Amino acid sequence: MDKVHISRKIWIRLAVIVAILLVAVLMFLIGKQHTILLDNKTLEFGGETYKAFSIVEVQVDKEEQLELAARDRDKAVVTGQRHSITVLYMDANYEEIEKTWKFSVPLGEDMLLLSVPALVGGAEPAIWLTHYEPPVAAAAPVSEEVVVTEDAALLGDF
Amino acid sequence: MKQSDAPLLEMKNISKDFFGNQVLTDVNFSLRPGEILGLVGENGAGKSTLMKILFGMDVIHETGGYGGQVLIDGKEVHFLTPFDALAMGIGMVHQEFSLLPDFTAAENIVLNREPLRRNVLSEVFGERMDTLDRKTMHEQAIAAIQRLGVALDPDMPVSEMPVGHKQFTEIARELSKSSIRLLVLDEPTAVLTEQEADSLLQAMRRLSSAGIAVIFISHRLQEIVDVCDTLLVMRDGKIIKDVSAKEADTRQIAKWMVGRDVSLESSHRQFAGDDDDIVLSMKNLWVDMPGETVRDVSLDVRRGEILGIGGLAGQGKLGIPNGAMGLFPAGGRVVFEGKEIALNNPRNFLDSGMAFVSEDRRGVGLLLDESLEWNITFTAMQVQDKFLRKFLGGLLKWRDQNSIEAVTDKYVRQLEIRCTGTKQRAKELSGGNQQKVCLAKAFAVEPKLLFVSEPTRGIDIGAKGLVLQALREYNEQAGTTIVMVSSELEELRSICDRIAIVSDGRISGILPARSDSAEFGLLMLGASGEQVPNAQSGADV
Amino acid sequence: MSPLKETNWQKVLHFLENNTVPVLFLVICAIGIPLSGYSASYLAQEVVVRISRNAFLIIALLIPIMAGMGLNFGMTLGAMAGQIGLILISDWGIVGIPGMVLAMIISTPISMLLGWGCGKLLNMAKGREMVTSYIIAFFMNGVYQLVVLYIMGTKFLPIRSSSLVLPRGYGIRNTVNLIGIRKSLDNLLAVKVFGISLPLATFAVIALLCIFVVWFRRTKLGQDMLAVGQDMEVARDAGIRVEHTRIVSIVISTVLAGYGMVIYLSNIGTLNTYNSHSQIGMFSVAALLVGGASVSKANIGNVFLGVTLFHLMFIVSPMAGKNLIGQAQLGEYFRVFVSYGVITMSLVLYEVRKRREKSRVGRELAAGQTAEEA
Amino acid sequence: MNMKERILHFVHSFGWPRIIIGLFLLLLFIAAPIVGVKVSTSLSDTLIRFGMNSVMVLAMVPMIHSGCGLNFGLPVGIIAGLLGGTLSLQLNFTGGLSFFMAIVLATPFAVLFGWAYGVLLNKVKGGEMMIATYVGFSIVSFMCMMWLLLPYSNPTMVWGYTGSGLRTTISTEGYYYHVLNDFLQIKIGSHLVIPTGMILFFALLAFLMWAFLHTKTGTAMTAVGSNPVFARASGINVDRTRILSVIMSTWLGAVGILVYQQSFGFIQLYMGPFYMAMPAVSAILIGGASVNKASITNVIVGTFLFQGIVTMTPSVMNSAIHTDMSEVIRIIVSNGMILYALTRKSEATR
Repeated sequence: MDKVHISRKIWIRLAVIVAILLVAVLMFLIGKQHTILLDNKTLEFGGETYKAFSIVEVQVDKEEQLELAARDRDKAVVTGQRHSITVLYMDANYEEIEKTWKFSVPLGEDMLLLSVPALVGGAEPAIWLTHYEPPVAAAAPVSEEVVVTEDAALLGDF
Repeated sequence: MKQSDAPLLEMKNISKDFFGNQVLTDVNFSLRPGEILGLVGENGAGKSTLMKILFGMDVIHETGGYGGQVLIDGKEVHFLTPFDALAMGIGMVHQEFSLLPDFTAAENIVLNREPLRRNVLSEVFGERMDTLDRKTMHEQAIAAIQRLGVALDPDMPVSEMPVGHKQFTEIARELSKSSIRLLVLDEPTAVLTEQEADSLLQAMRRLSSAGIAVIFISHRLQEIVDVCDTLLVMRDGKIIKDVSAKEADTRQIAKWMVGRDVSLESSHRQFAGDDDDIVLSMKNLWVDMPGETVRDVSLDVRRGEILGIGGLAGQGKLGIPNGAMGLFPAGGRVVFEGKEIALNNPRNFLDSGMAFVSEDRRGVGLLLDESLEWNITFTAMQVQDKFLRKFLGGLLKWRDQNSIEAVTDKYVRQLEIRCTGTKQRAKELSGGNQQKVCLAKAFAVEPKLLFVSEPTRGIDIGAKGLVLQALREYNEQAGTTIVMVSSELEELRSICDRIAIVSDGRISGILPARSDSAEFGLLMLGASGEQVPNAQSGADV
Repeated sequence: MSPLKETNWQKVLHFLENNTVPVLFLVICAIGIPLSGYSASYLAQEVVVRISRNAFLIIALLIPIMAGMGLNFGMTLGAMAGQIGLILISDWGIVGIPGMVLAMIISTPISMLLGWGCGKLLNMAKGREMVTSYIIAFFMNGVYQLVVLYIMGTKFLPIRSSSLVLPRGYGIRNTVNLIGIRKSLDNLLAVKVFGISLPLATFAVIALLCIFVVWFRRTKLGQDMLAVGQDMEVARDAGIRVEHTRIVSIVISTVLAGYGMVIYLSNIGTLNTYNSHSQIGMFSVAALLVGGASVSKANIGNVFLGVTLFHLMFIVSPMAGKNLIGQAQLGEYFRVFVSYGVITMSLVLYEVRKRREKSRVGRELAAGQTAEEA
Repeated sequence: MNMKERILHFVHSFGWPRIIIGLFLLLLFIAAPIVGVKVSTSLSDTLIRFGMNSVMVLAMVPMIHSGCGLNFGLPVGIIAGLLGGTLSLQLNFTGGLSFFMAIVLATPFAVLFGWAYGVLLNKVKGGEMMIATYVGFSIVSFMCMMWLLLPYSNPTMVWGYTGSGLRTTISTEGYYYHVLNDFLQIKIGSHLVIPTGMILFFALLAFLMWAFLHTKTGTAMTAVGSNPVFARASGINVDRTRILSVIMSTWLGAVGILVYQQSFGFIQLYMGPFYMAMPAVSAILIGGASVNKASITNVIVGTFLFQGIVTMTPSVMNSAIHTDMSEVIRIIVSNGMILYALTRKSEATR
């Protein structure tokens, strides 16, 4: 009897711990923030050429709509993995076309480059959604900041 | 069932010694279910040790166990902790309450045995997160209280209770342990009023009729005679009498308790100071000394005598010197050699030429971390500027190492203090030698009157002799008046001229040292002076 | 007529004696508020914000007091754990409520470990828990700096985000911007009443904690803590695991402090990596005491009264100082002084009361004597 | 160098944390030449810091002796010292005289504060240390206001633009800067400098303390610390003795900060004195003192070890691993030491 009880307790505790870990993972997934750079530049890839639009309106999820002229770049900050993108553009014969794509962001990435022309041009996701490394500001070497460790003895706000 | 043939509890030739000094020798007794056993004896007769053995208290194991057997239902048992004893249905109610003031009676009664209800969190974090089942708690408490048959409000916080109810709460707690079969009550009535005591006695009868055996330790002999079936008188760790309570009366019992064949009779010197030469007189002295409260003591001390102050523990005899010296809050008048001593300031006491050897050697008597030199000379140095070299016309008082060593040496030799040297730390000495150091400290002050409190407590026979000898000599040679407080009547009788007995914070009587021990016994047990022939009642000296 | 007056007067005195600190603060605020010239609505808004910000932290102090271990200055340890959690999530770029929850989850094991160690040490220093926990906080602050300033950002504990790491390549910057989780709990469910916005979500969390504390008192563990708090020896005789109980009380307090810190910083929005935590202990203790709690007794009421009064003083004093002597600085020093003064005062009052209790018996005896003589 | 044996010898009689600290310091001294730090320089740095801090560490002794525990309330004394120092500057005393006057002017404050502080501590027997800490904090933060308000006028001290309110740091240049350091200063080679005057000054105070402990009153004080009940039973006025000890501690604290300033070159006001008690407390503990026993030897050894570490760590660390962890190490060592003292069973009884 007692033994049974003990093991039962252990099971419950294990379950709880696992549950918490799951929650942690879940939080990581839904809370992870990504910056998507929306790019309206002509893109050459494997012979294919995706021509930049003269003007295009892009909306990621329910974020506010962004208008990109040719060679423009703007960014949308999203949290989570799965997202949708709606593009409103004019095709060759000046017809307004509105299209929506669904895509998911790889977890590891903080910043991605999304080429709208390539997307509309129907290229592989690997082409229109690529990893982006923000350029390290080599210019103006940052001055070392002095670390203030001793506490200000209540001289702060609370 | 089989309870009929085998007694509930039997203790067979129990013996126990603490590092060589025998406190219990060959104790035998047995107890039937529902029997009430009265256990009486002076302090240090071995009652408490016996109970400690019964409950398997740690002190017993730590000091090398005990001899003999403890049998329950005829089977031998070895309790390692009081909890084992509880498991066998033996409960004890101690003299000093172990209750939680802010908890109600009910909460105290079921303390750590609260009925619980499981809940979600307790599934995860374990039993301790169970919620208390207040309702059942309440019921259990009421059940226990009814079993005891006293009026006690289970919802009253202990802090607001009269002392009697606290006592009941304690007992109810033991009773609420379902399996309880044997209950030990250690001086439960000491703190109770008459009515409370009566209702407690009735409760005991009720318990015994319900088949619960009771061991009743008390100094109120009348109660013992009234309530007990059998009666056990202990003295010096032996059982002197094991009789049915019916054929005993208080006077006899008192004699059994204290009565010894007084061999030291011869060594009594014939000194009788007279009441015209009173060196110290106390009037309506009260002292707030925890556990030794003095309520109203008036006492005169004759010049040159050795006055003994006896009485049972907790009656207040220790309070007298401590209060007079000012170590504990005190009131009343103390007049020494005609001038009144302001109380509550040891300095006045010492300045007037009195000294005090405390019963609490390690706590009050010694600087455990300092050398013998310091211990012996400190008081004299501070009070009388002895052992100091003065510079700049006494502005700078420098410790005079030479004279300090000299006087320390003197006392080390005189009192045969066994030590590696005068630089040795006090805490490294044995109890006996520490006691001698305390005496030396007092002697160094060269007092006109010396209070000595429990000078032989917890020291071995040899040292006892020496200490008493030293006191006697000091009294005879230096003519110092000595007031000696001791719970060992025989010790007092061996060296004192007169002995005052304290009971319930008052002097119940003063007798010449050679009076019949039974008379002392009765005084100790609270009979006022009038009931005892040739005893002057303390109040009207 | 006159005796009645007398008793009323005594009542007043008695009340003042038992509530010295809160009353004193009421007076300070009463003087300070008009001097500062702040509008009622502004103050109300401020107080609401402060309550939502600090209440959780302060409630974390209640449980060790239950267990008779005094004011747990070791709550700083929990705060550190919470901050480590926050640093990590802001490095991983987890934002919003998920970020906060994750930070709390991360902080929990750290808090537990630290709390357990703290409890162990406090058991070795019975009778002087407070000063010990106070020193423990300092000691762990050193360890915290060792980790955050010298280990984080190295290969042992990689931190990728360059906005966190010091230019020198390792160690965390003085301030960490928590924009990702800033006010995310407060704004989850905020309503405006009379132009005062109430962060209901935060209040809900705090309310939950209050319920937990109240419920906790009804559990076996809670009962044991109360018992241990009153008399360790009696509790031990009754078979309660005194040491263990004490440790648990500290662990719970530390974990709660960790959560509290996450809430606190999410409201503020920036983390002062190297002194947010060390201030928190001090402020929370002060606030609790201002609420009329003592070293041995404290309840949820004290928490809220404390936060309100303490922060009223805190908000108005710089302005009051400015309008009074023309130096805001003075007001700031004043509030620092008051914070420490309050703690000192309550500690002293506590010790003095303890001693007065002891001398009671003597007075009774004396009374008895005089009665007899009369 | 024979210092090794000396340190080792000391450390061996002081229990494991001190052994660790001692060995650590030893390690630093060995490592110093290897990583290219001049031992002579760091040694004289250590000596100077020793001189600067030793008096404040000495200030711990009386209160420990009388059983008031570790004097976390050292800032009380420091404040008295600051008042003395600032007043002496205000009155434009210069050179050695300004230092002397600073001490003289600080004394009445030290006595007054010490007395009040002692009376308070007598009301809270048993809880001294915690309350001492907060008394220190309170008085420091209270004085913060005073520094702003008090009518100081010496232009070297007050804020230039407002002309009122003292600066946060005031230079002692031209007043008592280095009056002790330079007195009888000994230069060995180019790097090893011995601030004889400062060390002599400490020696003087240390001797006086030692002498005091051999007088009747001093004996009484020790007894009060060792067993207050015994002392009371021997007719000692325990409370008065404790107050005396607190006054002495406070005065030494005041003198201590002045010595510190004359070497450091600046008077640090406002939050400056806030945490000054900690290093002093841990120093004497490192020296082998306990919560209720302390000797002059403890002071000397402790200050030397503690300051040794504080000076050696940055230089050695910097040149060894190019990071300055000294601050962190200081915090951990000092507080760890206090923690160790507080949690020792033998002392938890008091």
